[in-house]
Amino acid sequence: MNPFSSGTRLRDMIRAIRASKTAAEERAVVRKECAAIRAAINENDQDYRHRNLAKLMFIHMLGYPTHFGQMECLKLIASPGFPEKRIGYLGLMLLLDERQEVLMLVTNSLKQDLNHTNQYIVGLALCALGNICSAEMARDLAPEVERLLQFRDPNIRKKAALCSIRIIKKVPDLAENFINSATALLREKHHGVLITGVQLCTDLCKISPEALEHVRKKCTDVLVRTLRDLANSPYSPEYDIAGITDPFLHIRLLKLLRVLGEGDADASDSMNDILAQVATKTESNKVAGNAILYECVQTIMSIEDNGGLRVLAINSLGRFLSNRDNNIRYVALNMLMKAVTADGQAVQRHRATILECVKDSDASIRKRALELVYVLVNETNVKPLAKELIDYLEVSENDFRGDLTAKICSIVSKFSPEKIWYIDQMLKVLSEAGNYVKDEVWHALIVVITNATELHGYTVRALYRAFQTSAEQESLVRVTVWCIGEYGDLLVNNVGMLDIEDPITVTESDAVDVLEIAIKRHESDLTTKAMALVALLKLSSRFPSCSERIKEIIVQFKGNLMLELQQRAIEFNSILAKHQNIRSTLVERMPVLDEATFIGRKAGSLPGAASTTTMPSVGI
Amino acid sequence: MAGAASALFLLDIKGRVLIWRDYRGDVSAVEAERFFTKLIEKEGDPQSQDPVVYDNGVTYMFVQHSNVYVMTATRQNCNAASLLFFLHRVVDVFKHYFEELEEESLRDNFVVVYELLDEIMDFGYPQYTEAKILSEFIKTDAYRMEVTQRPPMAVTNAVSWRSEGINYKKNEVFLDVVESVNILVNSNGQIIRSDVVGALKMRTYLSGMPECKLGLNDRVLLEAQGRATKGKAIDLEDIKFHQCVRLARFENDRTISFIPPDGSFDLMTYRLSTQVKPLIWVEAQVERHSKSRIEIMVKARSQFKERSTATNVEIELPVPADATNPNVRTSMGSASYAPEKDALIWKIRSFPGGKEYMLRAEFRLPSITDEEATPERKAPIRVKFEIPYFTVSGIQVRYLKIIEKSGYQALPWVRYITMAGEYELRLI
Amino acid sequence: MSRNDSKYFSTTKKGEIPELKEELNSQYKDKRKDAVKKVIAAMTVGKDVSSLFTDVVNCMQTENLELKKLVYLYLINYAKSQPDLAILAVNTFVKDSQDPNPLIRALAVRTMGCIRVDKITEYLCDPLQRCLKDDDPYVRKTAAICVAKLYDINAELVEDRGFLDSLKDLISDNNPMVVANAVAALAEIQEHSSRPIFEITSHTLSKLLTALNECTEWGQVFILDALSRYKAADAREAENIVERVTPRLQHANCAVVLSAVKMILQQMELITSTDVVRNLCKKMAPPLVTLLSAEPEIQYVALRNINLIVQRRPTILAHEIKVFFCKYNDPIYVKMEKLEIMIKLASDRNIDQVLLEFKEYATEVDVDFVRKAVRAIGRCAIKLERAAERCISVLLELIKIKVNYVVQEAIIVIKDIFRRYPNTYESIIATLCESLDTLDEPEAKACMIWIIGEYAERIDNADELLESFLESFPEEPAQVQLQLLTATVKLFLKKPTEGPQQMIQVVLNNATMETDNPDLRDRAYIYWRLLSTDPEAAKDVVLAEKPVITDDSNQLDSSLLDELLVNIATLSSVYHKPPDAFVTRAHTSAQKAED
Amino acid sequence: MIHFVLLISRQGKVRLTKWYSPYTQKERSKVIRELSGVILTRAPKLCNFVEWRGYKVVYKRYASLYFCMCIDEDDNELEVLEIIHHYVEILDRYFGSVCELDLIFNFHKAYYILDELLIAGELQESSKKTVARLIAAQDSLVETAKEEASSISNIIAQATK
Repeated sequence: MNPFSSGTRLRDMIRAIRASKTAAEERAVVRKECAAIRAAINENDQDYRHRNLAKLMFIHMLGYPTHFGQMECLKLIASPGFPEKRIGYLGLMLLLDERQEVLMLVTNSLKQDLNHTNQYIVGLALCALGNICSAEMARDLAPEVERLLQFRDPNIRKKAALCSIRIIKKVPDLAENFINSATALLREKHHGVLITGVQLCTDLCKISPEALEHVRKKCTDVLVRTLRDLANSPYSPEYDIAGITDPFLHIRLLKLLRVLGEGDADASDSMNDILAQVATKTESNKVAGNAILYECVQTIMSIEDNGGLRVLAINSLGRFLSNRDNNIRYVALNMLMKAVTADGQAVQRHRATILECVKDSDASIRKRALELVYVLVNETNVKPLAKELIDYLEVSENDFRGDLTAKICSIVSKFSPEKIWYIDQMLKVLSEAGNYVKDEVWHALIVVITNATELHGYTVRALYRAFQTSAEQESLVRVTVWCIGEYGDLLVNNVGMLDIEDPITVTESDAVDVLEIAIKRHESDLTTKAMALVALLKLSSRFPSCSERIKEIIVQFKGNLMLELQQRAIEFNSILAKHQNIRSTLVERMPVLDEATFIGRKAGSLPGAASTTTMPSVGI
Repeated sequence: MAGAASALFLLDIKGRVLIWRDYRGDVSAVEAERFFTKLIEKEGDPQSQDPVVYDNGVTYMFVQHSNVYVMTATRQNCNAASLLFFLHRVVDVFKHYFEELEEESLRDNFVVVYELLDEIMDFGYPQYTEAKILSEFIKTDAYRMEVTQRPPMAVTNAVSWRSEGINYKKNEVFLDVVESVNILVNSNGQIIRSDVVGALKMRTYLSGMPECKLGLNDRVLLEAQGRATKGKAIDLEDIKFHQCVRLARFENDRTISFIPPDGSFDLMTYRLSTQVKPLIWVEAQVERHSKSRIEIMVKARSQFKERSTATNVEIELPVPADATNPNVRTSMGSASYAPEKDALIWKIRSFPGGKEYMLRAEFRLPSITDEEATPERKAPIRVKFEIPYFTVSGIQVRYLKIIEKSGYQALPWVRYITMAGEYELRLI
Repeated sequence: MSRNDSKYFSTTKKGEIPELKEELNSQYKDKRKDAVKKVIAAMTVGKDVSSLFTDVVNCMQTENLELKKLVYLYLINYAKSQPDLAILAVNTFVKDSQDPNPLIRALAVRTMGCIRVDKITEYLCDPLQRCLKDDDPYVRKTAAICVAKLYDINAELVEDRGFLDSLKDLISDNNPMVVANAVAALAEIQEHSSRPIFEITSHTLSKLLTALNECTEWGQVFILDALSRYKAADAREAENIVERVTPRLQHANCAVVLSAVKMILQQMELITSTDVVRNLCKKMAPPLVTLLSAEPEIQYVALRNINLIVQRRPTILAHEIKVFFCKYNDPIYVKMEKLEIMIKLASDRNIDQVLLEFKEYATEVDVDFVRKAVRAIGRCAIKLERAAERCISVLLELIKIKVNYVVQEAIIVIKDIFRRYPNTYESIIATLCESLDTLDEPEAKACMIWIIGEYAERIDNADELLESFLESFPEEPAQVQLQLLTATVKLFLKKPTEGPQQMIQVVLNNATMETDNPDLRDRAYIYWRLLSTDPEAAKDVVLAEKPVITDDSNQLDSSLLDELLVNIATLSSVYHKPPDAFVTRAHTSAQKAED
Repeated sequence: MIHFVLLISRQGKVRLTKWYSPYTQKERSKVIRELSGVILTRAPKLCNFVEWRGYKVVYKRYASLYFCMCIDEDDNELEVLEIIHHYVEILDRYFGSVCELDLIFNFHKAYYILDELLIAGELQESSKKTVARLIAAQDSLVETAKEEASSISNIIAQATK
């Protein structure tokens, strides 16, 4: 006799789980329950199968394993009655997904149910298929679904339409088979069928150029007419939301029109009037209305150009942006992003407002706004914009700093009017948020520095100063270390002073101090330390007076456990000890990586440099 | 090295602040809550997280009890041991006050909670955590403030754990000597760790301010007194005393003298790391007959003298989490499936020394395996038991003298018992 | 969202604040008390009830202690946002600080110290002065801490009004709790001041040692922590101090034990007699071991500290390695720390048992733990020459199971083993090469590449193996690129044939022209120049002999260790970082002065 | 397309999950953990959208419950807010002034309703009435079956008395 067969009711189990105070308590309740269910399954208990599956669904929702109950879904689906099938299909959709092998076993039952005389059973099967079918099942059952697109009951037709979307997404080859029956749905009156039909056509057009062509030719007019009728329809309680009849249908129609209008002047032309009407007449004080406007603006911006309509659209975005509702502002920023390519000038007008949004208390809005500012920056406005953003960096939240620094650096490097400004801005960013800066950024900075010959002295001195106050910013330390190694001689002699600079007194040994601090600091990471070793080697040649001291530092790393540090220390030590004669050759100024060609090559516009190299080849 | 807590938080299971006390104004509840909820969310299981975490200038330390986290935050270099231990004491204080420390009891008693937070810590320094004395001047009753409250002498006394003026009609002391055997056996059957942790648990019902003196068969003491120690004396390795015991006095002449708190407390604990023969030995053999059927055979043997008997023996045998319908036969006792522990539990009410019992179990596994399941942890066999009237160490209470100025006679009662502590045998 | 969504799923209450306001001003005592309770309840769940400030303060003058406490609590919370109104409370505070009931006197001064509003602070001085000399020790101990509070708000005021002297007087107080709190307050003030304020003389030392025997467990911790800064004059004094402190090792409070350990370790530095030192080590071992039966959180702190202690005094726990073996139910953070200590305590004597344990752990399910166990085996190999072979054979066994992360972890330690015992275990390279294409972690990849370069002359197809990495060179992380660069150079120097020559050309090109990583470019150019100026020198430089690495991977540098040992039991010892690396607010009032 | 629907209580308890795109069990719990961390901590007046792993999550709070839907980046966020509300109104009508407990103890019904509203992550029906009618029809099918079963068992019980 199984001690667990007395199973509790679903309700009682849920109560017991809810009564648990801690995760451990809950786990214990669930495990006991699962053991009882396993026992029941093992005994092939039919009376409680239904209830046990319901329990497993609840348990599954809480994140516990329920694999042992998967076969129960199949058994319930295979039973004749509606109640069993209903819970069985629900279980199937919750406990399994398309990747499980077990799912294949259900194909036959599905096929039978798709042909069932009870339309609700057909509905269950369509729903399950639409939600979790795999490519294989899609292939097997596509003919059934296609046939159901013409089923007598509209509620089955709409389910079949959405089910078809899943099928063509899983197996795009099948798209063609659906074109005719899908476009037929566009002439229906039933909203459910219409909505799903429009959606199906939209997805078909995205997947198959053939479908796109077909729908564009045959259906554009119908769709425009449907939208017009809808927009002008009298109040209809069944579909009314805030005074608008079926905004969902509105939106889907607008979306499909967008797909059809894109890249086709005729089609675009034929929808101009109705778009203008929707854009001007739609009530904008409720979510539903704004959702339609938002969709409409998107369509206007995407279809072939019609000057008048675009002005209209951007103006309504301006209104969106000044709205007090954060949702609307968010959406406006989103749309402006798309409008930038169409009409950058118009968007620039809202720059100040957008910049304010970067500092918003809402992280979602900040992120959108930052993206937008990023695309709005150009040569003329880069200085004030960069300043605003860098000032904001100081007070920004840590979570946001990664994004913010990346964008600032990118803007600054892309549009900097002069190199010194670029270097100054970068040093500010590195000193303030050097730990958030990605490798590409400081790499690129060094490339710029090396290319700016007249600023080498200025830069290395500025870095030396910054290091004194912000030595905890890793990437600042690295750039400093590298520049001191390369330009240490310019640092100690105040070479190449600019008018704006104050002279500083730095001795050779002060410069070596920086490297020693960097290499011995507990927080320095491997890269920084490895870079410091190279910089030390360079300085031992540039500052003969410190050569001995440097050698002592390097020696300490000969037994280092880190491969890279040990290898460098061994090599450099050998150079210093036995090959003084070649030392200066080895560390003379490093060849500059030409900015323009490198960036070009990275972007793929120039061929590799292998053949154009000016370096000596290895002569052996 | 000075350093104190900035604030003390009581958080719910999701890391949200239930009640908090700000001691220094430099860590906000919002900050702490945001950090901690993130931590819980990231780790999934905060119990795997180091109990000391640094974030953005602030160190957080926390312990969990039931559905509550008790957490401190600090910006200084605090005494971490002290604060973490303090958090456990805070849990004890709340438990004393509310029976159970849980979210609901904190919510229901928030006024008392605030009062306690004000008293047990000041400016982030732990102050006073004797629950019993605290409850003399911070009360939960509805009518509590009818009489003006004053701080009990004990709060600032050298004897901070006992109030004056306690009175009992019958003066009694109960002393339980409890030894727990900890053992770890590896999968080769080798004993890799074994020690005994003993505790002298007292319950005192004594009037006034009694002076107590306890005598044990402590080898160091007996040798110092020049007594014959043969066979009877024992070496206690690491002794820890309740704060009531005069440590300096013990250091001097090994005398255990103290004024006890009222009620129950642990007078002392000690440890013995001499290798002990496992009192109950368990061997298990696991056989997989097919993908879906598993058989285990277990032998349990008692390795102590026949005149003793282990009671309430419980042997926990790990089984896979999705096992179905264990079918069990035992030569003694009964076994049941405990899915909440993923184990089969074999209970033997009475297990005399020198006996051997057997268990054989068979169970099924589901035909569909959990594809994503992480491999299961290899749980060890665990054993629980109690052996009354017996100690592994051979410790004996030679006397317990109680002297009070009123001169009453008090009766001491002593019991001995050995039980399993962390008793683990790893499976192959 | 203009639609009223709140109608779904909800039950709302409205007008709470006005209702409370009314109740607070009720003529009935009980009603007022209930109202204040409701206010505090609202405050607790995070509602803003600051607008009720005046109404709540009006309830402050009461005989009812509970009500008083609630009002005080409210004040602590909101005084800062309503500094002008907070002044209303001052009179009552001052009055309460002279109440016949010591509980109320202490409460008043304690609360005033918590209200960080300048105006209130001014009024705090007189009551505080009085309370420091109060007859009741409960009031004095509260006042002692209050001086530290005041110092935190306004340091100047404390110095000007002579509170420091009053505080120092309390060190000689006849009540141990007062002494302990005074010590805590002084220690904190000292921390924030550059002037010597709290210097422990031999006189104070003996006072404190006496108080140590009598104060509460927390007080003992304050005193021990303060005393651990004391530098004994000579070995004799140090021994005396230690003798007075050792009984604390028997205390049930583990913080007392750890602080005592800290003190003893400090004094031991001065003690010259090896017998005494040995004896002390023997005494400290059992209490340290016992800490491992405490709650897991405490164990964690203990383990982090033991890690430091055994670095300085390896003998203390030399025979106790078994207590660090992991138990099934140990939380993962405890297991990880235990592993560290097992490595430190592993010796020729116990290594076989330790290896069995590591092997057991290496087949557990927690990935991080398994990795650490694998690494631990390697580290033992490096540490114990005589056991190296056994360790390596265990590693090889584990590699054969072919769990990807185990293999990668093993490769990472094996490269260290090679550097520790050159020319001994290279025969296993072939086995390692088998798993070459399963490596997906940069560190493991880099190590494997290093092995190939380093032993190129013994690996027949070294060039093929390296070549397989070259294609993806631009996409590799810097760590791997750098190792590829060096390995290719080594290969070329060892086998200067056509294949390697082409490879080196490709690598050098990639590492100079196709990357903007300045470090990689520097490395490549130096090699390039070296190879083209003086190939013989190149051999001498790149293939220069390496010193055998030693096992200091686990050791902190000794100056850091010294600093951490002074900080035993504190966060610094848990983080293994000096305090200034994480303490973020050392000088509030000093900072304020600067601003 | 809607990739998944989540219902999370303010206490972080999951009340309903529906996945229209494949996620492993592990990913699912990670998603839930991550999102409840983000969404539950957002202040009340902020916008109802969060960007997350290249998707957008639209959420709306109804008393103690957060309804969340994860959509593609270029989907209409405002419309999804309407869909959420649409679902809530249908639930409210079905349960008659719906509360969290209804959704806990009758979680399967909440799923049935959702299945009449969405398939394959797309909207199926814009009429609340139609949804209600379809659910009612299916519920009554179940009721009838139950009655039949109980009358049969009654008959059997009678017969075997």
